[in-house]
Amino acid sequence: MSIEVKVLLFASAREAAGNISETSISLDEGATTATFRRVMAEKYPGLSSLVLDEDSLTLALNEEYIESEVVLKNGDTIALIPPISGG
Amino acid sequence: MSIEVKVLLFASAREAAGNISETSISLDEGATTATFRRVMAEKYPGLSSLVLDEDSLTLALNEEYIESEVVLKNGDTIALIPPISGG
Amino acid sequence: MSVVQDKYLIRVSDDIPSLEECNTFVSDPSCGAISSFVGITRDNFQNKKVIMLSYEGYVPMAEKELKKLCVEANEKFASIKRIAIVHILGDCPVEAASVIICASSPHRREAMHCVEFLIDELKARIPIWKREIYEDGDGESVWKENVE
Amino acid sequence: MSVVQDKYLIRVSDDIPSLEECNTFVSDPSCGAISSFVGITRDNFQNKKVIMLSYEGYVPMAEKELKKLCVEANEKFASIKRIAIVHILGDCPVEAASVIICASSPHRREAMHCVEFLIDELKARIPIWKREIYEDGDGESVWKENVE
Repeated sequence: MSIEVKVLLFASAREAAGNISETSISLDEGATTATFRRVMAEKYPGLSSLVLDEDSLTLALNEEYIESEVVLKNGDTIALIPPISGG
Repeated sequence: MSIEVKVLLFASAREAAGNISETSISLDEGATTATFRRVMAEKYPGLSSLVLDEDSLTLALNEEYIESEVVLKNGDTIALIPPISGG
Repeated sequence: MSVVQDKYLIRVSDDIPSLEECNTFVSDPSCGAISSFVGITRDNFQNKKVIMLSYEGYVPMAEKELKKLCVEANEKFASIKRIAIVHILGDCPVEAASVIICASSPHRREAMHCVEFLIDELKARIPIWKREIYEDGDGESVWKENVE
Repeated sequence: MSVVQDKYLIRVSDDIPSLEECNTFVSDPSCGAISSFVGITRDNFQNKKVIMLSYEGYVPMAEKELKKLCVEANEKFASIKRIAIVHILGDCPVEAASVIICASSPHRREAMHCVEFLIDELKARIPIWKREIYEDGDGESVWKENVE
């Protein structure tokens, strides 16, 4: 069984992935946010150093920041949040 | 010899003096701001408690606050500054 | 022709610039932050319904003291580029602006703290007086005193 | 018909209300103070000439986080009556406003400290990104990172 999650990429993360702002990926059921980071790093080599760096890149799950590892569900939306700079 | 000083009255001081906003008074040469307060209190009885209360009513001499007793000169402008409430 | 813009916009008058005008005055290409404060007439004081405030000022001295205050603020907050500080005279109905202060600086902290300093000091030392006019009774009113 | 006005005006968009509009939104007869902050594009960064900033945002999440932030600010500063907090997206040339924050309260201290809290927190946690575009070279630009 596998799940499908929607992925949103912003700013430097979007550019590092080759200017992809939205995609979706399949993950094994039971995959966590840590799994997700590894799969994204493999799929987008240009993004790997950023997406594997938990200090720099935060994830948002269904429009909420997540602080620790979470199990993903089919239909989740996960956003890559590189260091912010609003204001 | 006597000197003449211009007097400006504002807000509650103006009203206490009978709604007089500007006047001039004669003082003996060598008169100080303390003398001035006593003379004003005699001339405007309604103003006396306010003008004699140095904690409530400040004086400005030629558009500058004065902190201590000062000798007045002919032609000085002295303003009665009751408690302020700008803003 | 080179135009050197004034550093301070100061006015105590029955006709004062708007917030937008004050904001435009302080805006500068070198500044990333503009902080503003607007004092407006409140409709109540200790359960009394307030209709309006009416302001009186010792205009030349008030403007001179505001100028001094700006210079002092600029010594305390060195990066401040420009300041606008204007105060109404005469009647000021509920929700109308009595005082507008704007300050600009490259970074935000100084502009914000400068404006707080300016409004605190304005209330402590600028020779302006407000009378509060209440709804009930026959136009009862009192001269206020800043307590802070 | 009674009209209950919204407590918060929140927008992250390429078309934001003006300072005057934000100020009018927060104005209320019960309030004596409106504090505002405007972030504007500066023309320089570490000796580089900046032409403009360009903003990108995760709009639905940014607006949701701003709403949470307003609720949190109102818990911290209980007397706050209304808040406007708006952020531009897309290009923002030198001297144009990227962010406008206004808060109203009966007395001045809470409005001022609330605005300072809001801009600090906005910079710390709202998912918006700016790219700085420099004059020299072939449109060189970098994604910024808030350091505070």
